Amino acid sequence: MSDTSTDIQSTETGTAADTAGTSSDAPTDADAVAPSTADRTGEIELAVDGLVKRFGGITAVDGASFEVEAGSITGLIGPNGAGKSTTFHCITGIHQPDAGTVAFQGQDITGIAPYQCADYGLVRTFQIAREMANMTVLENLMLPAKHQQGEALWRSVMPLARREVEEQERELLERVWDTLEFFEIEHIAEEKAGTLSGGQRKLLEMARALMTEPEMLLLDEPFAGVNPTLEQKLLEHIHELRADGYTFLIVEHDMDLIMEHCEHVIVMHQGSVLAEGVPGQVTSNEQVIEAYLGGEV
Amino acid sequence: MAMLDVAGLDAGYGDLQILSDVDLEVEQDEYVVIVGPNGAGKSTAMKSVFGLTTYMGGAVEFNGEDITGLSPDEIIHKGIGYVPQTENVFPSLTVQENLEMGAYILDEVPEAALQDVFDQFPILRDRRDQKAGSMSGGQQQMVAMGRALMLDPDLLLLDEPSAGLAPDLVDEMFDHVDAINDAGTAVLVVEQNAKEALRRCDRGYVLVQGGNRYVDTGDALLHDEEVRQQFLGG
Amino acid sequence: MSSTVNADRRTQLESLWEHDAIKIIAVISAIYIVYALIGLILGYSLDGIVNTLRRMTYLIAVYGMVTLALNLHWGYTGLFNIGVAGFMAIGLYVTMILAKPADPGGAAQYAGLGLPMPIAIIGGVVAAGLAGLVVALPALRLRADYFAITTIAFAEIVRLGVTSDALQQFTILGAELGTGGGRGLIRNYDDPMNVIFQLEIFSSFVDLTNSLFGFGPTQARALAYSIVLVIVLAGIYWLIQRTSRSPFGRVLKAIREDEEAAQSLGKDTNMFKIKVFVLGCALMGLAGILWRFRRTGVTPEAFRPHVTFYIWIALIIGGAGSNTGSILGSGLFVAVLFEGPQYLRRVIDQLVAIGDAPNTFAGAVAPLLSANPVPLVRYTFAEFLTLQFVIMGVALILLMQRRPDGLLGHREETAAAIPLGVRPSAAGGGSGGGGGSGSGGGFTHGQTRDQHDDSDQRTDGGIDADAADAQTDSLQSDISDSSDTNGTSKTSDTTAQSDDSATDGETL
Amino acid sequence: IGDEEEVDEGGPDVLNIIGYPESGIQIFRDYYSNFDDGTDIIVPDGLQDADLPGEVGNDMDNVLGTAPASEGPNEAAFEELYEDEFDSSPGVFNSHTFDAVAVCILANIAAGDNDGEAIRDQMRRVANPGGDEYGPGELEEAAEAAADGDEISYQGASSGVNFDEVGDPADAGYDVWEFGDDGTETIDTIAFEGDDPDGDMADDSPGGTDREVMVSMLLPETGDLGELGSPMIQAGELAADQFEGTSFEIDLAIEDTETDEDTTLSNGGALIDAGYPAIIGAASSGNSVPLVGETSSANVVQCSPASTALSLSEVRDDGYFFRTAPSDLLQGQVMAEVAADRLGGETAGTLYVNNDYGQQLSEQFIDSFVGDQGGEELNTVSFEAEQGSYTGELESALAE
Amino acid sequence: MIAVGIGVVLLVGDLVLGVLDGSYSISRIGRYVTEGVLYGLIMGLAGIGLSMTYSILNFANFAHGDTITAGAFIGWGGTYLIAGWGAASLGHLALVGPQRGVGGPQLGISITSTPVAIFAGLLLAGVGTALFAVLIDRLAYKPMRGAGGIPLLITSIGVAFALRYLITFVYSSQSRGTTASVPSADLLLVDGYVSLDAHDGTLIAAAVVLMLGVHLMLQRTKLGKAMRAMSDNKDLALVTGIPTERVIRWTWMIGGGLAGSAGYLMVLWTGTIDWQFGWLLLLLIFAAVILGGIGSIYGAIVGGLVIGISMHMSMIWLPGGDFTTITAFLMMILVLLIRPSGLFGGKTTA
Ligand SMILES: Nc1ncnc2c1ncn2[C@@H]1O[C@H](COP(=O)(O)OP(=O)(O)OP(=O)(O)O)[C@@H](O)[C@H]1O
Ligand SMILES: Nc1ncnc2c1ncn2[C@@H]1O[C@H](COP(=O)(O)OP(=O)(O)OP(=O)(O)O)[C@@H](O)[C@H]1O
Ligand SMILES: CC(C)C[C@H](N)C(=O)O
Ligand SMILES: [Mg+2]
Ligand SMILES: [Mg+2]
Repeated sequence: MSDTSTDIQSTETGTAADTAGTSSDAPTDADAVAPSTADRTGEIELAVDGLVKRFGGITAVDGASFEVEAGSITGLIGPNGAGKSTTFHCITGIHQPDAGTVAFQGQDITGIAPYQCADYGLVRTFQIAREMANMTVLENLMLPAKHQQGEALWRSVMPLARREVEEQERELLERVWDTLEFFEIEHIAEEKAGTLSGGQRKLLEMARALMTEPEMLLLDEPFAGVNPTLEQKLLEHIHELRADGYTFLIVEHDMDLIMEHCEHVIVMHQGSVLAEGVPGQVTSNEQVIEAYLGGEV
Repeated sequence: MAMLDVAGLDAGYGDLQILSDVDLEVEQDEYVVIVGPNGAGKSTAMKSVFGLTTYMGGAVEFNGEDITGLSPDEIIHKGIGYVPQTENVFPSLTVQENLEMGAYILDEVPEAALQDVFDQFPILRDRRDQKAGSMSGGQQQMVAMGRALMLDPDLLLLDEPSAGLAPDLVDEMFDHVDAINDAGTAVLVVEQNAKEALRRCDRGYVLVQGGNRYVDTGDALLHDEEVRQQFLGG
Repeated sequence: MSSTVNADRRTQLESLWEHDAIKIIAVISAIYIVYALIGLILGYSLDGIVNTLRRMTYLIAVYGMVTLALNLHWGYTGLFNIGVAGFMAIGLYVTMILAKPADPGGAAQYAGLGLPMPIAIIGGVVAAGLAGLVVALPALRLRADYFAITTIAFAEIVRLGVTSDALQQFTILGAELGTGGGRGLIRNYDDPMNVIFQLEIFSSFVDLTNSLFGFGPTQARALAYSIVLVIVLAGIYWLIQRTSRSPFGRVLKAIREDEEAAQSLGKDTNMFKIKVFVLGCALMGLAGILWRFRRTGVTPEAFRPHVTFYIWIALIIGGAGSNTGSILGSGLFVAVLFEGPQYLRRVIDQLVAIGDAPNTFAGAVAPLLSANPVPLVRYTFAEFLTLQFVIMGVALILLMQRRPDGLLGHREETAAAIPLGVRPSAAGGGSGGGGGSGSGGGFTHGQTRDQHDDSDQRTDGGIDADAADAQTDSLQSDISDSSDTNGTSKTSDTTAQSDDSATDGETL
Repeated sequence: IGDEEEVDEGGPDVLNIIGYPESGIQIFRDYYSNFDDGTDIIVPDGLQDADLPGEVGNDMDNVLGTAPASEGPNEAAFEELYEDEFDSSPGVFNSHTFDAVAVCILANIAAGDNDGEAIRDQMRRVANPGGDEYGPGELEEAAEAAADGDEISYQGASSGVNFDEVGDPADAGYDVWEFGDDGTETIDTIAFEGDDPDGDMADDSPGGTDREVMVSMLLPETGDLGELGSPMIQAGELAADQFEGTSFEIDLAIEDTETDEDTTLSNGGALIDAGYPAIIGAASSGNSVPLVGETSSANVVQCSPASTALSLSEVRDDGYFFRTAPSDLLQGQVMAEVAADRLGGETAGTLYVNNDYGQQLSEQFIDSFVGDQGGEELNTVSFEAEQGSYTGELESALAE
Repeated sequence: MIAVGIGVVLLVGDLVLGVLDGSYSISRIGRYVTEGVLYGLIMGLAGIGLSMTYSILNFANFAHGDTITAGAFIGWGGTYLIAGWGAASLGHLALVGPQRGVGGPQLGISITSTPVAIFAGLLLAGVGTALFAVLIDRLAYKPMRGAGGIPLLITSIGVAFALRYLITFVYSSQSRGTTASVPSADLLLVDGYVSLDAHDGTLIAAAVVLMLGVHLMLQRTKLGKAMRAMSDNKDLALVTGIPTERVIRWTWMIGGGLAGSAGYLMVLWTGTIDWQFGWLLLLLIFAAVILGGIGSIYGAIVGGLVIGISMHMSMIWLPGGDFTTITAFLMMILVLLIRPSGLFGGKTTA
């Protein structure tokens, strides 16, 4: 059973998680160790090896290989069109890679369906926010939680089982409100997501990903269009979450941000990894400067 | 008399009012930046200039002429260009076709303008026959910019042009904007990359909750402690 | 009379109107009253009026069932199914084949399996569901509009298939069966309602209707059948209401909005789509059965595509996404668009004498040149049946232009098993707005964390009573905070930003 | 598209086309433009439409038709009435409609009440043998006799109008016709002695005078059968007019079926609700069948003047369904006989509209053509109404 | 997918063997193919308009079929008036002989005897329907510009109902013949003949000319690109300065004009007209357009031909009319299974 539901169990009434525990088989023994112990730091959370993805004549990802340490904040940078988003797509099952493997916590997850990927605890956000436009912000956030009993049709319909569903919903809702507050969007809780501003959508997108209680988050330019002050706050939270054992892989173009917040940086260029290392190293790398940073740094 | 003069503008979507009493001015050749928190109404303000929101009161004048109620193609004729924040390319058209669309109101595609755009964004020349929809996020942003430049407008509205661009391109983009501005086009830019934008601009607005809170020169805003804390991330 | 009292009354009425049950009852009663009046004008006797209302009820109930099922597909999941008639046909045909006696008995008959009615009905429903599965497996991969055309193509394949010679008579596992081809099937099994009518209570029902309306036993049966249909309708309403107001329904909605994103959030959307498609199709099958299996006979003609469009019109009138709307839409469709024009014609006919009409449109229009509109009026009246469909079409157009979300306005119900607007732990303490600096405790993992609010002590990061209390505390302090800061607009402490956005929602 | 020699060599001697005029025009056009090789064609009542040659643009002299005849003892009287009134000769099923209306009114008078059940029980008492005989021109007298409670025997325009046990006409006649200069011309008539008149009826008639008699017609004014329906309605009105001199006021309501099931049921329902104890209709068998359920459960007599499908003999009707048009059981035999004897065909192909009527009639024809006449059926092809072209269907039907 | 492949191979194999051993006559197959092509041309022609409105206005127009019918009536009214001037009342002629009687066969209307009336009618059908389509847009769709595809689709169902029954209101619901017979040519094909009459020829010529015309128009003008831009993103097109209303008007004019011409030609070819032939054709046109891939005019043309031919070829194995329509729909579903966005899907070629 995944750590996250263990968490619910210990903090809440327990009934919900008891039954919920049976419904998913994806997470493996490996995650029985809750990341909260934080000593998984150093282990390899995500390993990408020789990933290739072609679109017609264009090879978007061309043999990219890299590893992400558990409990780290890793940056993935590279020029526009380097293949970062496509790499995310391949890792999370949106696209089928043409070659290469992806392993998460030691498990081969190459080419699995996106929903399975999320079941494993590997969740991503989209570069262009994909909110459920005609659902309210609240509904958007109620959606992602795992092990929702009410997602089984019969439980939602049968009166007895329904009571448990409602109980679980109440607990979930509590969590949703916490999240809303965390992202400071509780004032738009009952708005349709489609009416949010560009930046608000980004926040919703990240909030929603967190609601799945993932172990690793792939964030595709999460701060593009987010106001700097809010960005700062979110970064603080990311650090807190990291301290709790989450792993982050972040695509970002803001070099200051990368320098300041990532302990490890991977640079992609033309579909493969050009360089990696600690931020300082990477930014002084000649090739990186030439391909990405421009003369500036 | 400012070239663009927005005075006491109220606007929104349907019944929902977003902007109340917004004042914006852009002088000939000026470089103006709007910053502000998410959801403050920055994009809405831009769209309002372009006639894309529900008009609720106030005035929008361009070169002394009231342009509220005009259709976008009429506004383009008057000399304003606009690059929206999201979904700003035609995905199933090629890059070149996207650019050509920018000059739709002309009878002929202005070859010189096209070459200028290609010169500014060389990658677009290489990818001229690729479907814009299959370009990366940053590449799409360039296509959108390029398209708005095709008509060589008097005033260019850019909604977060640097979002999603790689650092070198961010700088390049700012340089482009400078260049455009230097060449005699006034620009009005919404930016979250606020520090950089404020550094370069002539004047800045801080928009909060649908109304403008601060107006000043870019430098002044940059050095205003409150503004820094609240809107520029310290 | 002061206007405030009026206003009060109005708001009272409005709040009454908020209740779905009231809405349904009000609209259906209005329909009944209007039709009773029409009956009076036309000089119907009491049993005629009751019978008219009975037919209305029957039609509203059957349309309501299908519309609800369609709402599940389209309103909730965004599956654009325009093959409704096909699934209804499958349900009905299978049930009839299962129920028809094994001994054909007569030249024009085909044999069935002679199964008891309840089993036959279940068979029909299951078959419709299976058909849904067959369609769903390949078709759900397609983009929405292609999916739509595929469903209507499937419905036509079903209709033409049962019409064809090939299936007119066939043998499965030694049993001679048949769809009857173009002639359809004759009901030569017992009235399905016998299951109920054998009960003792029914004889008193017969007596009752006889003494009230002068009904004979068969009319009493028909009346009882309408009541049964209303009960089934209520059951389906309940079922779909439950389905949609649940986490299951939430996933459906998410699929409608952005399937790929829903997948990335860990939802096996295909499974959900298949389940819901099959469920909806099974219900359509059930509706198809109940609609026609008591009729003397059925022909494939009954399943031409326009039936599907009728259902769509009903759905649109009520507003997609709302179950209450589906039922109201069905009521209004039946009463106003489907039966209404005919009754209007009869009423006009009753009240004014309209002379002979010219034969052709030209004959009707030509006299207009000499300013004589009478022939045109007469022609128009003579062609009233034709105009009914024109009216239907125009009504639909106007509706889409003026009230695209249906007559009820946009009334999409929240997809959750509980109301969401109020935070459970804060219930009673007002709505959950404010409180800018709450913690993200929901996704923390067993660590004591320090947020902006130092009083927020959590030992286990989860939500327990203590934490909830703390939450309320911080909430209150924040509210007072923000009223402070609101006056002085240029504060620079860290909460100002959030206060701005918090009040944002109120001012806009 | 077509090839004369090939079809000549191997195709069927006789082509049987069963359908309605709406599709008939297209079928014959396609036939004459692509396959016209002089093959004899035989058609039933459904295609007896005087306009057909004009619309097809061919004089159609290779076509021979059959149709339930106006072969009643009083055919001539009816024809005269009709021509006086409308200046044209009656068309197919017009006499049957006249008879249906007349019988329903007489039964109503005999029943003494606008009550469906009572009327049902009087139907055979006014129609079947026993009592004085009255023809179409003598309806006033017949009404008086019925009002007196006498048993009478209406002798119709279409047949003797005697109902058998299931409410079908006990005997029937068929015309053999062809297209002529103006309209269709009957060239022969074949009479059948069917079953004996039979079935339950009341022992006496209450009768009575001076009241309103309610009767209604539910026939197609539009849709596939709109063409055939309109003259039928006229004939029905003519029948009601015959009672003008009596003490009865005839309330004749007319509704359209549009040749559509939904409309039939909803307009039929309205007639029932309005208290009409008898409905004359519908025309198309496919519409009549579901209507029976509505009428019989509301205790309303339904009498179809044109639905000929076999299935209507067996539908569950509690005795409320009658018809004045004969079941196609017989027409199939007549067609087979015409095809084999008159046209000398040894092989036949059949093209039929895939509905209640077409399907059953084609089966009867084939049974009889193969069984009774010893012919060979080469191809049996069904078609959907209202297609843009029938070339393919014709090709299949005419294949070797 | 493999099963499909095997099926195709089996059918083709059977066809070849059947032809070789003489159980399928080549001329019969030839006749089916010819018939299918004629039918397909009409569907393709009408399908172009459907495909265009589909991709530019983003909705499946269920009123397209009835636009076809309306166009046919408009055009044939013109033809009747010209060919039958004086032979009957103006009203009778303009309404294409609503109560039968004097009609095409009696007036001797055909491409050989009254070519002027035919061409004038075709022109009237095209132009009249183009304007008519714009009028409908004004009344029905324009007030809801910006609404999603589904509201528009549903509106179009309303338009379809209203239009179809207005047609019967004005022109009556009788079906009637419209042409006199015309000479035909027999083409020898191994074991028999395939014959084409003058109306078949007219249909082919007119359809090809019209298709070419549209192709050139969309290739040579920037209208074509603007249409694709609009089908991508209407809002963006607007702010880019594309006069979207004008593009929409052109879309309706071209689509409507082709629909009207297709309707006119269909009536010329079959020789009958009735109030719902367009509607009955509509689902097949949808099948053709989707099979070809929405947004592509070549897709519509090819789709039309594939559907037309396979419908008729199906009669080799499944005699009679029972399975032709089923075949058409199955073809569409099959293609979608293999290529989920249609044969030409993704390649916008307008
Ligand atoms: N569906 C597709 N079809 C064709 N080419 C594609 C597709 N998706 C991506 N590409 C191409 O693959 C390359 C990599 O794109 P990707 O979106 O992964 O870049 P990125 O690194 O995320 O860039 P950015 O920082 O600008 O978002 C680009 O050249 C892009 O044009
Ligand atoms: N189409 C719309 N309909 C209704 N409300 C809208 C719409 N677009 C934006 N809004 C609302 O208007 C407000 C301002 O939005 P706007 O997009 O102008 O913000 P912004 O300042 O550009 O923010 P960001 O920096 O996040 O892009 C937001 O609260 C948003 O929810
Ligand atoms: C009017 C007639 C052609 C009807 C036909 N005899 C039928 O039973 O359907
Ligand atoms: Mg990217
Ligand atoms: Mg914005």
